[in-house]
Amino acid sequence: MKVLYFAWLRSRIGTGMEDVTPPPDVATVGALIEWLKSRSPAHAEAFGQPGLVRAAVNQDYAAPDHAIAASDEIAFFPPVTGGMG
Amino acid sequence: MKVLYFAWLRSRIGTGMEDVTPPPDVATVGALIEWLKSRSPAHAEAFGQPGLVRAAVNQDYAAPDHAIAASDEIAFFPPVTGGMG
Amino acid sequence: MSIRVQREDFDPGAEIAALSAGRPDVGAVTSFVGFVRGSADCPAMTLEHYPGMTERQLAAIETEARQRWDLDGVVIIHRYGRLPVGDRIVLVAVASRHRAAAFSACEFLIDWLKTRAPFWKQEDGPDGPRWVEAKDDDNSRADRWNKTP
Amino acid sequence: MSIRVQREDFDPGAEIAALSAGRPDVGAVTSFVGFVRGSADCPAMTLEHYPGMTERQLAAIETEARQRWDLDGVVIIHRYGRLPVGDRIVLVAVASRHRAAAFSACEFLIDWLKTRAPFWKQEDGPDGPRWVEAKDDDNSRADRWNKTP
Repeated sequence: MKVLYFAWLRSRIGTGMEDVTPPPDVATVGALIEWLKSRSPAHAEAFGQPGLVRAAVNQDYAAPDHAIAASDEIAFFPPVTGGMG
Repeated sequence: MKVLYFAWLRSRIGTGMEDVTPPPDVATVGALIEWLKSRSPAHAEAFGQPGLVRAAVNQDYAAPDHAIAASDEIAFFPPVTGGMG
Repeated sequence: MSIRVQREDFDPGAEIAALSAGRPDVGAVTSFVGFVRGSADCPAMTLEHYPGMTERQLAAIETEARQRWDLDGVVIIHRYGRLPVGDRIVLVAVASRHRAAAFSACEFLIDWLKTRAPFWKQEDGPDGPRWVEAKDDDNSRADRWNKTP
Repeated sequence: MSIRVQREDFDPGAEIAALSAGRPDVGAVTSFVGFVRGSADCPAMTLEHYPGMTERQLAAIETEARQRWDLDGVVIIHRYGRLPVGDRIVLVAVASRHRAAAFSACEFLIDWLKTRAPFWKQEDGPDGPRWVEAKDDDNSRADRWNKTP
Protein backbone atom coordinates (compact mmCIF):
# COMPACT_ATOMS: atom_id res chain seq x y z
CA MET A 1 0.00 0.00 0.00
CA LYS A 2 1.45 3.34 -1.09
CA VAL A 3 1.15 6.10 1.50
CA LEU A 4 1.99 9.73 0.62
CA TYR A 5 2.58 12.70 2.95
CA PHE A 6 2.50 16.37 2.03
CA ALA A 7 3.43 19.72 3.59
CA TRP A 8 4.16 19.59 7.35
CA LEU A 9 3.09 15.94 7.59
CA ARG A 10 5.92 15.13 5.19
CA SER A 11 8.38 17.29 7.19
CA ARG A 12 7.43 15.70 10.52
CA ILE A 13 7.39 12.11 9.32
CA GLY A 14 10.59 12.70 7.39
CA THR A 15 9.52 11.20 4.07
CA GLY A 16 7.01 11.97 1.32
CA MET A 17 6.20 8.34 0.55
CA GLU A 18 6.35 4.92 2.11
CA ASP A 19 5.22 1.46 1.11
CA VAL A 20 3.42 -0.20 4.01
CA THR A 21 1.72 -3.55 4.56
CA PRO A 22 -0.75 -3.19 7.43
CA PRO A 23 -2.54 -6.27 8.80
CA PRO A 24 -5.81 -7.23 7.04
CA ASP A 25 -8.03 -5.79 9.80
CA VAL A 26 -6.75 -2.28 8.91
CA ALA A 27 -9.56 -1.75 6.39
CA THR A 28 -10.39 1.97 6.56
CA VAL A 29 -8.56 5.33 6.37
CA GLY A 30 -9.17 5.86 10.08
CA ALA A 31 -7.79 2.42 11.01
CA LEU A 32 -4.75 3.07 8.83
CA ILE A 33 -4.06 6.32 10.70
CA GLU A 34 -4.17 4.47 14.05
CA TRP A 35 -1.85 1.78 12.70
CA LEU A 36 0.59 4.36 11.19
CA LYS A 37 0.77 6.16 14.58
CA SER A 38 2.26 2.96 16.06
CA ARG A 39 5.13 2.95 13.55
CA SER A 40 7.22 5.73 15.14
CA PRO A 41 7.03 8.71 17.52
CA ALA A 42 7.23 10.99 14.43
CA HIS A 43 4.14 9.32 12.95
CA ALA A 44 2.34 9.58 16.28
CA GLU A 45 3.13 13.27 16.50
CA ALA A 46 2.16 14.02 12.87
CA PHE A 47 -1.23 12.38 13.35
CA GLY A 48 -1.62 13.72 16.88
CA GLN A 49 -4.36 16.24 16.01
CA PRO A 50 -6.82 14.40 13.74
CA GLY A 51 -8.70 17.64 12.92
CA LEU A 52 -5.64 18.98 11.13
CA VAL A 53 -5.19 16.03 8.75
CA ARG A 54 -7.05 15.39 5.49
CA ALA A 55 -6.92 12.16 3.50
CA ALA A 56 -7.27 11.13 -0.13
CA VAL A 57 -7.71 7.64 -1.56
CA ASN A 58 -6.63 7.29 -5.17
CA GLN A 59 -6.48 11.09 -5.48
CA ASP A 60 -10.01 11.79 -4.24
CA TYR A 61 -10.82 13.21 -0.82
CA ALA A 62 -11.81 10.45 1.59
CA ALA A 63 -13.44 10.38 5.05
CA PRO A 64 -12.06 8.26 7.94
CA ASP A 65 -14.58 5.47 7.26
CA HIS A 66 -13.49 5.17 3.60
CA ALA A 67 -12.46 1.58 2.74
CA ILE A 68 -8.87 0.93 1.65
CA ALA A 69 -7.21 -1.88 -0.31
CA ALA A 70 -3.60 -2.99 -0.82
CA SER A 71 -3.48 -1.49 -4.33
CA ASP A 72 -4.64 1.98 -3.23
CA GLU A 73 -2.65 5.22 -3.20
CA ILE A 74 -3.44 6.88 0.11
CA ALA A 75 -2.35 10.42 0.92
CA PHE A 76 -2.36 12.49 4.13
CA PHE A 77 -1.98 16.26 4.21
CA PRO A 78 -3.10 19.43 6.02
CA PRO A 79 -6.07 21.54 4.84
CA VAL A 80 -5.11 23.11 1.52
CA THR A 81 -3.72 26.67 1.32
CA GLY A 82 -3.24 27.24 -2.40
CA GLY A 83 -3.79 30.25 -4.61
CA MET A 84 -3.75 33.84 -3.45
CA GLY A 85 -5.82 36.98 -3.18
CA MET B 1 -28.11 77.01 -25.79
CA LYS B 2 -26.26 74.04 -27.24
CA VAL B 3 -28.43 70.98 -27.89
CA LEU B 4 -26.89 67.62 -28.86
CA TYR B 5 -28.58 64.53 -30.29
CA PHE B 6 -27.22 60.99 -30.37
CA ALA B 7 -28.05 57.64 -32.01
CA TRP B 8 -31.50 57.49 -33.65
CA LEU B 9 -32.48 60.91 -32.33
CA ARG B 10 -29.61 62.34 -34.36
CA SER B 11 -30.63 60.33 -37.44
CA ARG B 12 -34.27 61.41 -37.22
CA ILE B 13 -33.62 65.08 -36.51
CA GLY B 14 -30.90 65.13 -39.15
CA THR B 15 -28.20 66.82 -37.09
CA GLY B 16 -26.06 66.02 -34.08
CA MET B 17 -25.99 69.56 -32.74
CA GLU B 18 -27.93 72.79 -32.93
CA ASP B 19 -27.72 76.16 -31.24
CA VAL B 20 -31.15 77.24 -30.06
CA THR B 21 -32.55 80.25 -28.23
CA PRO B 22 -35.85 79.26 -26.63
CA PRO B 23 -38.02 81.94 -24.94
CA PRO B 24 -37.25 82.62 -21.26
CA ASP B 25 -40.23 80.63 -19.98
CA VAL B 26 -38.61 77.43 -21.34
CA ALA B 27 -36.80 76.78 -18.06
CA THR B 28 -36.64 72.97 -17.69
CA VAL B 29 -35.57 69.97 -19.74
CA GLY B 30 -39.22 68.97 -20.14
CA ALA B 31 -40.23 72.42 -21.36
CA LEU B 32 -37.30 72.41 -23.79
CA ILE B 33 -38.51 69.11 -25.28
CA GLU B 34 -41.98 70.56 -25.82
CA TRP B 35 -40.50 73.66 -27.43
CA LEU B 36 -38.10 71.61 -29.66
CA LYS B 37 -41.08 69.51 -30.88
CA SER B 38 -42.57 72.68 -32.34
CA ARG B 39 -39.48 73.35 -34.48
CA SER B 40 -40.09 70.69 -37.18
CA PRO B 41 -42.04 67.51 -37.89
CA ALA B 42 -38.73 65.62 -37.54
CA HIS B 43 -38.25 67.01 -34.03
CA ALA B 44 -41.87 66.17 -33.17
CA GLU B 45 -41.40 62.60 -34.36
CA ALA B 46 -38.05 62.13 -32.59
CA PHE B 47 -39.55 63.24 -29.27
CA GLY B 48 -42.87 61.49 -29.95
CA GLN B 49 -42.34 58.76 -27.34
CA PRO B 50 -41.01 60.47 -24.20
CA GLY B 51 -40.25 57.12 -22.52
CA LEU B 52 -37.59 56.40 -25.16
CA VAL B 53 -35.61 59.62 -24.68
CA ARG B 54 -33.01 60.34 -21.99
CA ALA B 55 -31.50 63.75 -21.27
CA ALA B 56 -28.23 65.10 -19.90
CA VAL B 57 -27.45 68.63 -18.76
CA ASN B 58 -23.76 69.49 -18.85
CA GLN B 59 -22.91 65.81 -19.29
CA ASP B 60 -24.85 64.53 -16.29
CA TYR B 61 -28.14 62.67 -16.52
CA ALA B 62 -31.09 65.00 -15.92
CA ALA B 63 -34.80 64.48 -15.22
CA PRO B 64 -37.53 66.45 -17.08
CA ASP B 65 -37.87 68.92 -14.19
CA HIS B 66 -34.13 69.76 -14.27
CA ALA B 67 -33.55 73.51 -14.68
CA ILE B 68 -31.72 74.75 -17.78
CA ALA B 69 -29.80 77.95 -18.60
CA ALA B 70 -28.60 79.58 -21.82
CA SER B 71 -25.00 78.48 -21.21
CA ASP B 72 -25.88 74.79 -20.72
CA GLU B 73 -24.98 71.87 -22.96
CA ILE B 74 -28.12 69.76 -23.21
CA ALA B 75 -28.15 66.34 -24.83
CA PHE B 76 -30.94 63.95 -25.84
CA PHE B 77 -30.42 60.28 -26.62
CA PRO B 78 -32.01 56.83 -26.34
CA PRO B 79 -31.32 54.48 -23.40
CA VAL B 80 -27.69 53.41 -23.64
CA THR B 81 -26.68 50.11 -25.26
CA GLY B 82 -22.91 49.98 -24.83
CA GLY B 83 -20.54 47.19 -23.99
CA MET B 84 -21.15 43.54 -24.67
CA GLY B 85 -21.53 40.11 -23.09
CA MET C 1 -4.63 57.15 -16.85
CA SER C 2 -7.14 54.58 -15.71
CA ILE C 3 -10.04 55.56 -17.98
CA ARG C 4 -9.68 55.50 -21.74
CA VAL C 5 -12.27 55.93 -24.51
CA GLN C 6 -10.64 55.14 -27.83
CA ARG C 7 -11.04 53.74 -31.34
CA GLU C 8 -7.92 51.58 -31.03
CA ASP C 9 -7.74 48.04 -29.73
CA PHE C 10 -6.14 47.35 -26.32
CA ASP C 11 -4.00 44.60 -24.76
CA PRO C 12 -5.71 42.96 -21.75
CA GLY C 13 -2.53 41.18 -20.67
CA ALA C 14 -0.53 44.42 -20.57
CA GLU C 15 -3.28 46.18 -18.60
CA ILE C 16 -3.51 43.35 -16.05
CA ALA C 17 0.29 43.30 -15.70
CA ALA C 18 0.43 47.10 -15.23
CA LEU C 19 -2.10 46.93 -12.38
CA SER C 20 0.16 44.71 -10.30
CA ALA C 21 3.63 45.83 -11.44
CA GLY C 22 5.66 47.08 -8.48
CA ARG C 23 2.67 46.62 -6.16
CA PRO C 24 3.52 43.85 -3.68
CA ASP C 25 0.23 44.51 -1.86
CA VAL C 26 -1.87 43.41 -4.85
CA GLY C 27 -3.08 39.83 -4.39
CA ALA C 28 -5.78 39.68 -7.04
CA VAL C 29 -6.61 41.19 -10.41
CA THR C 30 -10.00 40.42 -11.88
CA SER C 31 -10.89 41.44 -15.40
CA PHE C 32 -13.76 41.48 -17.84
CA VAL C 33 -13.29 41.67 -21.60
CA GLY C 34 -16.35 42.16 -23.79
CA PHE C 35 -16.31 41.08 -27.43
CA VAL C 36 -18.46 41.81 -30.48
CA ARG C 37 -20.66 38.74 -30.76
CA GLY C 38 -21.59 37.52 -34.21
CA SER C 39 -24.80 36.40 -35.80
CA ALA C 40 -25.60 35.17 -39.31
CA ASP C 41 -26.50 38.59 -40.68
CA CYS C 42 -24.37 40.94 -38.57
CA PRO C 43 -20.66 41.01 -39.45
CA ALA C 44 -19.94 44.22 -37.54
CA MET C 45 -21.38 46.91 -35.33
CA THR C 46 -20.72 50.59 -34.81
CA LEU C 47 -20.56 52.20 -31.40
CA GLU C 48 -21.44 55.88 -31.09
CA HIS C 49 -20.69 57.71 -27.87
CA TYR C 50 -21.01 61.13 -26.27
CA PRO C 51 -17.43 62.47 -25.99
CA GLY C 52 -16.91 64.22 -22.68
CA MET C 53 -19.93 62.72 -20.97
CA THR C 54 -18.53 59.22 -21.45
CA GLU C 55 -15.28 60.03 -19.63
CA ARG C 56 -17.21 61.95 -16.97
CA GLN C 57 -19.60 59.07 -16.28
CA LEU C 58 -16.82 56.48 -16.26
CA ALA C 59 -14.84 58.58 -13.79
CA ALA C 60 -17.89 58.89 -11.54
CA ILE C 61 -18.48 55.13 -11.66
CA GLU C 62 -14.83 54.45 -10.86
CA THR C 63 -14.91 56.85 -7.91
CA GLU C 64 -17.99 55.11 -6.56
CA ALA C 65 -16.32 51.69 -6.87
CA ARG C 66 -13.26 52.95 -4.98
CA GLN C 67 -15.53 54.25 -2.22
CA ARG C 68 -17.38 50.94 -1.91
CA TRP C 69 -14.37 48.61 -1.98
CA ASP C 70 -10.73 48.73 -0.92
CA LEU C 71 -9.08 48.75 -4.36
CA ASP C 72 -5.47 49.15 -5.44
CA GLY C 73 -6.15 49.97 -9.07
CA VAL C 74 -8.85 50.22 -11.73
CA VAL C 75 -8.62 50.31 -15.53
CA ILE C 76 -11.60 50.93 -17.77
CA ILE C 77 -11.15 51.00 -21.55
CA HIS C 78 -14.09 51.36 -23.93
CA ARG C 79 -13.79 51.46 -27.71
CA TYR C 80 -16.06 53.24 -30.16
CA GLY C 81 -16.41 53.28 -33.94
CA ARG C 82 -16.89 50.35 -36.28
CA LEU C 83 -16.03 46.99 -34.67
CA PRO C 84 -16.12 43.68 -36.55
CA VAL C 85 -17.31 40.43 -34.92
CA GLY C 86 -14.70 39.03 -32.55
CA ASP C 87 -13.16 42.42 -31.73
CA ARG C 88 -12.63 43.48 -28.14
CA ILE C 89 -15.00 46.30 -27.10
CA VAL C 90 -14.46 46.91 -23.42
CA LEU C 91 -12.07 46.06 -20.61
CA VAL C 92 -12.64 46.45 -16.90
CA ALA C 93 -9.78 45.31 -14.67
CA VAL C 94 -9.54 45.73 -10.91
CA ALA C 95 -6.66 45.12 -8.53
CA SER C 96 -7.09 44.53 -4.82
CA ARG C 97 -5.48 42.79 -1.88
CA HIS C 98 -8.28 40.24 -1.84
CA ARG C 99 -10.31 38.57 -4.51
CA ALA C 100 -13.75 39.26 -3.04
CA ALA C 101 -13.38 43.03 -3.47
CA ALA C 102 -11.81 42.62 -6.91
CA PHE C 103 -14.68 40.44 -8.18
CA SER C 104 -17.44 42.61 -6.73
CA ALA C 105 -15.95 45.86 -8.03
CA CYS C 106 -15.33 44.44 -11.51
CA GLU C 107 -18.90 43.20 -11.81
CA PHE C 108 -20.28 46.45 -10.37
CA LEU C 109 -18.30 48.51 -12.89
CA ILE C 110 -19.36 46.53 -15.94
CA ASP C 111 -23.01 46.49 -14.84
CA TRP C 112 -23.03 50.26 -14.37
CA LEU C 113 -21.03 50.87 -17.50
CA LYS C 114 -23.64 49.01 -19.54
CA THR C 115 -26.51 51.07 -18.12
CA ARG C 116 -24.91 54.48 -17.49
CA ALA C 117 -22.10 55.04 -19.98
CA PRO C 118 -23.45 56.90 -23.03
CA PHE C 119 -22.77 54.40 -25.82
CA TRP C 120 -25.22 53.38 -28.53
CA LYS C 121 -24.84 50.35 -30.70
CA GLN C 122 -25.76 50.10 -34.36
CA GLU C 123 -25.69 46.63 -35.92
CA ASP C 124 -25.10 45.87 -39.56
CA GLY C 125 -28.07 43.91 -40.88
CA PRO C 126 -29.57 42.65 -44.14
CA ASP C 127 -31.61 45.88 -44.44
CA GLY C 128 -28.70 48.15 -43.51
CA PRO C 129 -27.63 49.38 -40.09
CA ARG C 130 -30.16 49.46 -37.26
CA TRP C 131 -30.02 50.87 -33.75
CA VAL C 132 -30.06 48.30 -30.95
CA GLU C 133 -32.52 48.79 -28.10
CA ALA C 134 -31.60 48.64 -24.42
CA LYS C 135 -32.12 45.35 -22.61
CA ASP C 136 -34.16 45.22 -19.40
CA ASP C 137 -31.79 42.55 -18.11
CA ASP C 138 -28.92 45.02 -18.03
CA ASN C 139 -30.94 47.48 -15.99
CA SER C 140 -32.00 44.86 -13.47
CA ARG C 141 -28.38 43.69 -13.09
CA ALA C 142 -27.28 47.26 -12.39
CA ASP C 143 -30.16 47.76 -9.97
CA ARG C 144 -28.79 44.97 -7.77
CA TRP C 145 -26.14 47.36 -6.49
CA ASN C 146 -28.73 49.81 -5.16
CA LYS C 147 -30.32 47.32 -2.78
CA THR C 148 -29.23 47.26 0.81
CA PRO C 149 -27.96 43.75 1.51
CA MET D 1 -5.53 21.74 -22.74
CA SER D 2 -7.55 23.87 -20.38
CA ILE D 3 -5.95 22.75 -17.09
CA ARG D 4 -2.26 23.23 -16.47
CA VAL D 5 -0.18 22.75 -13.31
CA GLN D 6 3.30 24.08 -13.93
CA ARG D 7 6.39 25.74 -12.52
CA GLU D 8 6.58 28.26 -15.37
CA ASP D 9 4.90 31.65 -15.52
CA PHE D 10 1.94 32.18 -17.87
CA ASP D 11 0.62 35.01 -20.05
CA PRO D 12 -2.90 36.12 -19.02
CA GLY D 13 -3.39 38.17 -22.19
CA ALA D 14 -2.57 35.22 -24.44
CA GLU D 15 -4.92 32.94 -22.50
CA ILE D 16 -7.79 35.45 -22.66
CA ALA D 17 -7.20 35.93 -26.39
CA ALA D 18 -7.13 32.18 -27.03
CA LEU D 19 -10.50 31.73 -25.30
CA SER D 20 -12.23 34.01 -27.80
CA ALA D 21 -10.14 33.46 -30.95
CA GLY D 22 -12.32 32.21 -33.80
CA ARG D 23 -15.33 32.04 -31.47
CA PRO D 24 -17.88 34.64 -32.66
CA ASP D 25 -20.35 33.36 -30.03
CA VAL D 26 -18.14 34.48 -27.12
CA GLY D 27 -19.32 37.81 -25.73
CA ALA D 28 -17.46 37.89 -22.42
CA VAL D 29 -14.24 36.62 -20.91
CA THR D 30 -13.76 37.06 -17.18
CA SER D 31 -10.48 36.30 -15.53
CA PHE D 32 -8.82 36.14 -12.16
CA VAL D 33 -5.07 36.39 -11.65
CA GLY D 34 -3.66 35.71 -8.19
CA PHE D 35 -0.29 37.16 -7.18
CA VAL D 36 2.20 36.48 -4.40
CA ARG D 37 1.53 39.24 -1.91
CA GLY D 38 4.45 40.66 0.02
CA SER D 39 5.05 41.50 3.63
CA ALA D 40 8.03 42.97 5.45
CA ASP D 41 9.59 39.62 6.32
CA CYS D 42 8.41 37.38 3.47
CA PRO D 43 10.19 37.88 0.14
CA ALA D 44 8.92 34.61 -1.38
CA MET D 45 6.82 31.54 -0.84
CA THR D 46 6.97 27.95 -1.99
CA LEU D 47 3.93 26.03 -3.18
CA GLU D 48 3.91 22.27 -2.81
CA HIS D 49 1.23 20.23 -4.55
CA TYR D 50 0.07 16.65 -5.02
CA PRO D 51 0.84 15.78 -8.65
CA GLY D 52 -1.97 13.81 -10.19
CA MET D 53 -4.56 14.69 -7.57
CA THR D 54 -4.21 18.38 -8.44
CA GLU D 55 -5.06 17.84 -12.10
CA ARG D 56 -7.83 15.41 -11.15
CA GLN D 57 -9.46 17.87 -8.71
CA LEU D 58 -9.15 20.80 -11.13
CA ALA D 59 -10.76 18.73 -13.89
CA ALA D 60 -13.63 17.79 -11.56
CA ILE D 61 -14.14 21.44 -10.58
CA GLU D 62 -14.11 22.51 -14.23
CA THR D 63 -16.66 19.82 -15.15
CA GLU D 64 -18.93 21.02 -12.36
CA ALA D 65 -18.67 24.63 -13.55
CA ARG D 66 -19.57 23.60 -17.09
CA GLN D 67 -22.62 21.75 -15.76
CA ARG D 68 -23.77 24.75 -13.72
CA TRP D 69 -23.29 27.44 -16.36
CA ASP D 70 -23.40 27.70 -20.13
CA LEU D 71 -19.70 28.23 -20.84
CA ASP D 72 -17.73 28.40 -24.08
CA GLY D 73 -14.30 27.87 -22.58
CA VAL D 74 -12.36 27.55 -19.33
CA VAL D 75 -8.65 27.87 -18.57
CA ILE D 76 -7.13 27.09 -15.18
CA ILE D 77 -3.38 27.46 -14.65
CA HIS D 78 -1.77 26.97 -11.25
CA ARG D 79 1.94 27.28 -10.58
CA TYR D 80 3.97 25.47 -7.94
CA GLY D 81 7.53 25.77 -6.63
CA ARG D 82 9.27 28.84 -5.27
CA LEU D 83 7.50 32.10 -6.16
CA PRO D 84 8.86 35.55 -5.24
CA VAL D 85 6.57 38.41 -4.20
CA GLY D 86 4.76 39.90 -7.19
CA ASP D 87 4.79 36.68 -9.22
CA ARG D 88 1.60 35.35 -10.78
CA ILE D 89 0.38 32.15 -9.05
CA VAL D 90 -2.93 31.25 -10.57
CA LEU D 91 -5.15 32.13 -13.51
CA VAL D 92 -8.81 31.29 -13.96
CA ALA D 93 -10.40 32.56 -17.17
CA VAL D 94 -13.90 31.80 -18.41
CA ALA D 95 -15.55 32.54 -21.76
CA SER D 96 -19.29 32.69 -22.22
CA ARG D 97 -21.95 34.32 -24.36
CA HIS D 98 -23.00 36.47 -21.43
CA ARG D 99 -21.14 38.13 -18.61
CA ALA D 100 -23.31 36.85 -15.75
CA ALA D 101 -22.33 33.21 -16.38
CA ALA D 102 -18.70 34.17 -16.97
CA PHE D 103 -18.46 36.07 -13.66
CA SER D 104 -20.24 33.44 -11.58
CA ALA D 105 -18.22 30.55 -13.02
CA CYS D 106 -14.90 32.38 -12.57
CA GLU D 107 -15.64 33.18 -8.93
CA PHE D 108 -16.94 29.65 -8.28
CA LEU D 109 -13.78 28.12 -9.76
CA ILE D 110 -11.36 30.25 -7.76
CA ASP D 111 -13.31 29.70 -4.52
CA TRP D 112 -13.27 25.93 -5.00
CA LEU D 113 -9.71 25.90 -6.16
CA LYS D 114 -8.62 27.59 -2.94
CA THR D 115 -10.42 25.04 -0.77
CA ARG D 116 -10.20 21.82 -2.81
CA ALA D 117 -7.05 21.90 -4.94
CA PRO D 118 -4.20 20.18 -3.04
CA PHE D 119 -1.68 23.01 -2.72
CA TRP D 120 0.20 23.96 0.42
CA LYS D 121 1.98 27.22 0.94
CA GLN D 122 5.23 27.72 2.78
CA GLU D 123 6.29 31.30 3.48
CA ASP D 124 9.84 32.50 3.94
CA GLY D 125 10.12 34.16 7.31
CA PRO D 126 12.72 35.55 9.74
CA ASP D 127 12.94 32.13 11.46
CA GLY D 128 13.06 30.16 8.20
CA PRO D 129 10.20 28.77 6.14
CA ARG D 130 6.87 28.07 7.83
CA TRP D 131 3.70 26.33 6.64
CA VAL D 132 0.68 28.57 6.23
CA GLU D 133 -2.59 27.48 7.80
CA ALA D 134 -5.93 27.38 6.00
CA LYS D 135 -8.22 30.38 6.38
CA ASP D 136 -11.80 29.94 7.51
CA ASP D 137 -12.81 32.77 5.19
CA ASP D 138 -11.87 30.68 2.15
CA ASN D 139 -14.01 27.80 3.32
CA SER D 140 -17.01 30.01 3.96
CA ARG D 141 -16.66 31.59 0.50
CA ALA D 142 -16.60 28.15 -1.10
CA ASP D 143 -19.58 27.04 1.01
CA ARG D 144 -21.69 29.78 -0.61
CA TRP D 145 -21.98 27.63 -3.72
CA ASN D 146 -23.58 24.75 -1.80
CA LYS D 147 -26.55 26.78 -0.63
CA THR D 148 -29.74 26.57 -2.58
CA PRO D 149 -30.60 30.13 -3.64
